[in-house]
Amino acid sequence: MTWSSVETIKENIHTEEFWVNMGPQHPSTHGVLYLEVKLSGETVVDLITHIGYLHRGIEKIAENRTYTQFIPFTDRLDYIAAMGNNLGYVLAVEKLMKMEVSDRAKYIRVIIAELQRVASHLVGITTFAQDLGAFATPLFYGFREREKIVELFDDICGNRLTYNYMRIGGLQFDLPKGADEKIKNIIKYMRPKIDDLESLFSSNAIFTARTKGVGALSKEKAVNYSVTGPNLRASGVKWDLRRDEPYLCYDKFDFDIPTGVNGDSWDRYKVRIEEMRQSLRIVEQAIGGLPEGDPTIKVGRIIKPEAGESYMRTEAPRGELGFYIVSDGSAYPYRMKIRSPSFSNLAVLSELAKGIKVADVVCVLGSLDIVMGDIDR
Amino acid sequence: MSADALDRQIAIPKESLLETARRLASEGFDNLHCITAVDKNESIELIYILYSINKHACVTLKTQLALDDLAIESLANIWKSADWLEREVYDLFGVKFLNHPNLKRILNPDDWDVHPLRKDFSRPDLIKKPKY
Amino acid sequence: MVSILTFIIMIAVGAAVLGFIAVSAMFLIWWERKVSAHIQTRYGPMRVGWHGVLQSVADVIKLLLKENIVPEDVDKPIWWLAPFFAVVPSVMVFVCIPFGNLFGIDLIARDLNIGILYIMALTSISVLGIFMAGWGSNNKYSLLGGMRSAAQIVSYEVPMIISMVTAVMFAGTLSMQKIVEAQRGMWFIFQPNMAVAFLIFVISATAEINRTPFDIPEAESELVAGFHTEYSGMKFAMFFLGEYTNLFIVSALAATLFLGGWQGPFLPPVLWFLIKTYGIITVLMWVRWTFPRVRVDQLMGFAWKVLTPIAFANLAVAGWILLK
Amino acid sequence: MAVAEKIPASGLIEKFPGGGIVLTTGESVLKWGKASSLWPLTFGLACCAIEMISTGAPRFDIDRFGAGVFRASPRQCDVMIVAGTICVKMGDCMKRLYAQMPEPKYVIAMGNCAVSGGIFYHDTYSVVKGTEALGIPVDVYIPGCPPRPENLLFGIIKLQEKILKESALCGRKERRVR
Repeated sequence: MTWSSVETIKENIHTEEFWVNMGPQHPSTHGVLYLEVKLSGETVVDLITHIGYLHRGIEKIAENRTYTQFIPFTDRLDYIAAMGNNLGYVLAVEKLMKMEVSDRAKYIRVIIAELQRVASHLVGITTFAQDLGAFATPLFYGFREREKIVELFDDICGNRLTYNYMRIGGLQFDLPKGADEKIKNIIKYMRPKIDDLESLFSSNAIFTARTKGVGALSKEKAVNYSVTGPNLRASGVKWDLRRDEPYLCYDKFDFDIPTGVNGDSWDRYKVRIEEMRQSLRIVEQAIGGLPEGDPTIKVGRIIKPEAGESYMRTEAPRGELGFYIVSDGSAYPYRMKIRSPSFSNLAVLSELAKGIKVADVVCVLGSLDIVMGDIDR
Repeated sequence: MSADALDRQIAIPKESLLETARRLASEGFDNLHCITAVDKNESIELIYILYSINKHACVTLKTQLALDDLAIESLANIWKSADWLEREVYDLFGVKFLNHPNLKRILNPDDWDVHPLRKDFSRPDLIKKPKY
Repeated sequence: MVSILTFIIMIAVGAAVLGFIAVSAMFLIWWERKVSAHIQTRYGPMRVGWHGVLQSVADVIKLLLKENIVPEDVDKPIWWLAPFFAVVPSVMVFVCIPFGNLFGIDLIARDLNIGILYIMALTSISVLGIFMAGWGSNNKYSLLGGMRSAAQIVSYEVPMIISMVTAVMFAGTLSMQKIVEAQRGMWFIFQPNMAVAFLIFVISATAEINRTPFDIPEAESELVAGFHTEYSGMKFAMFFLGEYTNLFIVSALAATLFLGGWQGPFLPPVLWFLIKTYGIITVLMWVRWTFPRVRVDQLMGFAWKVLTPIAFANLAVAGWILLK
Repeated sequence: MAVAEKIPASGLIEKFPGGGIVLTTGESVLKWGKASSLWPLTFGLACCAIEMISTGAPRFDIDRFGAGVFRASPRQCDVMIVAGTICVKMGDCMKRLYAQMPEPKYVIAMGNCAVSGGIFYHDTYSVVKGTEALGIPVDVYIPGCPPRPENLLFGIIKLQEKILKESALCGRKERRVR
């Protein structure tokens, strides 16, 4: 073949960008997310996010259930951190009823919510590593550690994943006998395991190379997109509702708020690791100062709050979870809006994805740590 | 600082929403936290919850839309988070947001023509609510 | 009479090689599942036979019974041929892999005097199978996988071959059997610059056979199943067979070129060869189940900017040592 | 262990002192192969998917039954574990995935949502009333919200029993027409 014929072939070859559909069934979309990715070779030119494949209409269901009946549905929003949703919902209803729960209930709620945060971050970090291609091993390590917490919750309320534990006015049950000993053991067990996980990832050159500088989210953009939770803190905004708008008894505990610098995938991972440590610190303090008494105020099966509205946001493991409840004085909520953290966190993906490689899209998506049940509701 | 956004409510007519929003944004309200709507039978109420991370301040904007004129200016050009939140309100309530970059259904299938969170939406197999 | 005998021997050797490949691949799949399971603190297959040794048999039976789906818009000839292109070259490589000797018979199908050249030539062909699968499937994931694989294997061929050349220089021959014999006194790996060559060889061989951390052609979390996304049943099994045969081949090459092949004290040579080969395979599995995957640009950068220069420098040092 | 008696291989292998000898007919070998190697599709819809991963994780280890190879491509898997709520928007997608799987294929409906729509079916507008409502035939139902991992393991064992009872070479249509 002569050189000139090579030139003619070159002129006749067309390159074009093409669309690739990722999902709704795809191993790294964390459920049923559907991404349309426009690729130029390996580089992402455009990304369109389609959600709603798990839209169950929970807000509509809420209008047809009594306040107490709705608690199990909150479990199934963010199913990796069900206790966090339970807590957000009952706090919103309690705020609507202007009700204050007992100190013991507050402490137990804090303990449970923080343990749930540890469990949730374990899943978040290890699925992230799975998305980076470390097939199954980190994921299974994370699930092995998480199993301890799940087991404790199983003891406390009788289910492994969907707990239905918080009640309006308190809790379903008090902690069972020996639970505080178990919680202390979990703290003792978990600390070295978190160090283990961190050394598995942080000292790995490939992991570092894959995450550092990938999907950097600036401070301003994060706030503008209403990104919350660890993702916001990774961008360097020191904002944590547990500190800035304390609910329950978080103001009594001493803990740090880890923040990142660049807001890249590495920072998002690092913040989660550090948050697990801080959560264990909170649990340790709370279990030490656990007051005695009856945790639950009896409110009756049917609750009829006065007509009015309340908006309560809590720091769920994935960010700020808000419940906006409008009551018309009947036994059913008139309207309930769930402002879910993952929804806003995912919206930023199409912004972050432009110009990076397709493998990095998976990396950024994993580091945002989304749960489809939370997004689609 | 104020703990509850609903304690500071501003009711505004829908024409002045964009102007108010611009002013609030310039005053440091950098975070449009939540947009939602409530079907009040005769009108649809839109609720915007805004926060300022730097100043620890919050404010709620409320505006009423008549059922025969469900259209309002979009805030997606000021706060990016409004993009998806407005699409959700459009999907579930049918409120049209003018000048929205991409006003399509977000949660429900594209070919639906109902807005399920409206009070007049009904489905035959709903369970009858017991009266308490 | 002689020719008939030769013919019978040819058939017997062929059957032995094919049998060994099948058994070895099946054993390796089971072994991989057990190794990964124990790394992940679980048991892995336990229910069929002792510790699930028959698991791969069950898998093969199942894959044989599976429907063979031919998607409508595939490029049929290419699509049908691709699995064979992935398997046949790796089977042919077995011709000159020295297994040692048993009862005075050298266990090598044919000791070609250009053995290494032959192996290099054939291992490069298997990329063709992957690329054909990627192109023929008419699936975007497959296409991306095929593209990645072509780029990757062509790049990693360079450092791999250069590190093999280092061994050839020390042995002074291209014949596999003679390379093993050249290591009678001391295995090559105990010389510093050969140790470097060994590392380069193992790294680029991992890339060559598409295993984590270089498994970008079939990157599960990005490309679903990469180039074999559309293959089902037996054709998929053939890709599997090819993959594990390749795994055996590169480990056998590493053992032969650097670890003294079948040589070793006390134990029979065949056993030594298998111990070394399966040892390297186990290390590769360990790596696979520990590391994340590199990105495609990092992968190419690593091949051209790091591995290739080091391999060349190493080659120069080897030349200097030999001339000294 | 009670489970040990139900495993597919125990019917084939008769233990003799000093080793196992396989005594069997051709068909039961084929059936045994099918039953002992059920590769599930990596396909999690909702909450139950987390329990599905837990089942794969060290504590429960679904791989012991040969069902641990989660394949991401529907072309290479044998069983679809429908783990979670099926929404209207997802329905077509599910049917397509099922159609893409090669025969013989099996479906496990894991959790109440996949069985019958679960707690989400009533009072809402976007949930399908279970897997069968989509026209996808189900082999094993596992109720629970979500079912515990033990239940999923039990479901897998039940499916293996079912496969051992049917004809080795039968396709889907022969077994169940819907």
